[in-house]
Amino acid sequence: MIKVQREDFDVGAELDALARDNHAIGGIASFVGLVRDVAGAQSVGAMTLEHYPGMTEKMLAKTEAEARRRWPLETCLIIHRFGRLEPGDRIVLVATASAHRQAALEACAFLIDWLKTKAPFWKLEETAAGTRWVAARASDDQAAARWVAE
Amino acid sequence: MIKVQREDFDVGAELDALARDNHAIGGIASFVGLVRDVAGAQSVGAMTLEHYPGMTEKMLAKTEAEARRRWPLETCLIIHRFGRLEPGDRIVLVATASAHRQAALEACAFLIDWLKTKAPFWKLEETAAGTRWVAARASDDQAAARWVAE
Amino acid sequence: MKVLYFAWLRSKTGVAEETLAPPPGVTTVAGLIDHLKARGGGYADALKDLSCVRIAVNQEFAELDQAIGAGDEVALFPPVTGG
Amino acid sequence: MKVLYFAWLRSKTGVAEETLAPPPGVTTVAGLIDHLKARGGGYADALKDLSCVRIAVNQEFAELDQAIGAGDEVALFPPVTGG
Repeated sequence: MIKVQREDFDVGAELDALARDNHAIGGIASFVGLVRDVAGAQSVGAMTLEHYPGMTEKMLAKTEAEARRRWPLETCLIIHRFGRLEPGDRIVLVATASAHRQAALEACAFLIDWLKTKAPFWKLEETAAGTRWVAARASDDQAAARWVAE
Repeated sequence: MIKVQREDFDVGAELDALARDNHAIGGIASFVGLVRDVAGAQSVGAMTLEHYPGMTEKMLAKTEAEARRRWPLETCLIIHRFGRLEPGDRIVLVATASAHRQAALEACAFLIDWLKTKAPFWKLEETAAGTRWVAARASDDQAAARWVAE
Repeated sequence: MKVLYFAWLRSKTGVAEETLAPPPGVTTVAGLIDHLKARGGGYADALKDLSCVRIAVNQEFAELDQAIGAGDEVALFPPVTGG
Repeated sequence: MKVLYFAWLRSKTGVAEETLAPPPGVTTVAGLIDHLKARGGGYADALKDLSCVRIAVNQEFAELDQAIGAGDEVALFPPVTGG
């Protein structure tokens, strides 16, 4: 399931809903991304997440479908927020449920790695020196690439 | 942090507490293990988790310390229940918080893999044919072993 | 043809979305980009280093040689930084 | 010396915990296990295949050749199945 929304989400409620009444599920892996504030001169006050409505949903749905193709998942969830967020705010939740923990753990790592390089979101950070667009990181490309090589 | 308890836990509240007021955290990875019921002749009604009080806490604390030694974690949580549990019930929660997602994801997988082979818990399943002690699985030993090789 | 700009490509061009009739001869994304750069100003600045520009055609990632026509939606944006 | 049994080792011996004075000559876990097996019955049954038995001494995993003495806590149990 895919949700793209401005509103915050309740991690506990989302995970409970994933597993409810499905006793074939042995494990739920999840990852929550938060707005980080690096102390010091680069300190971030807040950020605004811009996205490409339409393409975002399409790319997240493709990412989910690819995870389901690769691993035996009972269910799968991606929630990604957009709009203005402050340090400590939740940005993204990916969660995977499977009979077996390795499938859940691997699919969860895959989802967040792929999403980082394929979902059309851009972060505009607010700092003491003004706003700046966050640059993409080579480490994210490398993290996504290992799922191609495998 | 380590908790060994009979009571259920609130995943959302636990994850929120982990990250509260620490804006250096960029991501929280977690794994929740649930009592699974395989339909059919082997159907499990419930199970009882026995453990070795004292050694359990010691082994979980060692596992946490090893994760913190290997990855730059801001914080780390293991909750493991004991006693009688029914299908769909939560058994275990491991959660790791780090500035960077790869550290959180890898440490989370490590914690659950190690815990599976090192924490002194034993599952007694109730089936239509009576009770039976769950046998350890070679796949769990293999999953734990890959963290030694690395 | 609808053309969309996101993040700093939007800031530099000053335009989020525009509808344009591509001149004859513009049959690929590369052709469209050359056409836009020829406008100069913010467009030329935004598109001067294509290694920093990603392309989507009809909401799918595409390359410079992708064929495009009047009915297409073309988006130009920096490498993504979500998650 | 305190000896603890868990899971099916407890079911088979019928004992969860016992305090015993190890006879002279029992200086290792292997020696203790031989001593317990010699009791026969459930003990002999529980300890007949040591490939299925794990050992902890003072709540740390240990091997058969681990030295033990009167003040130690020795636990015998199957491979763990938590998580």
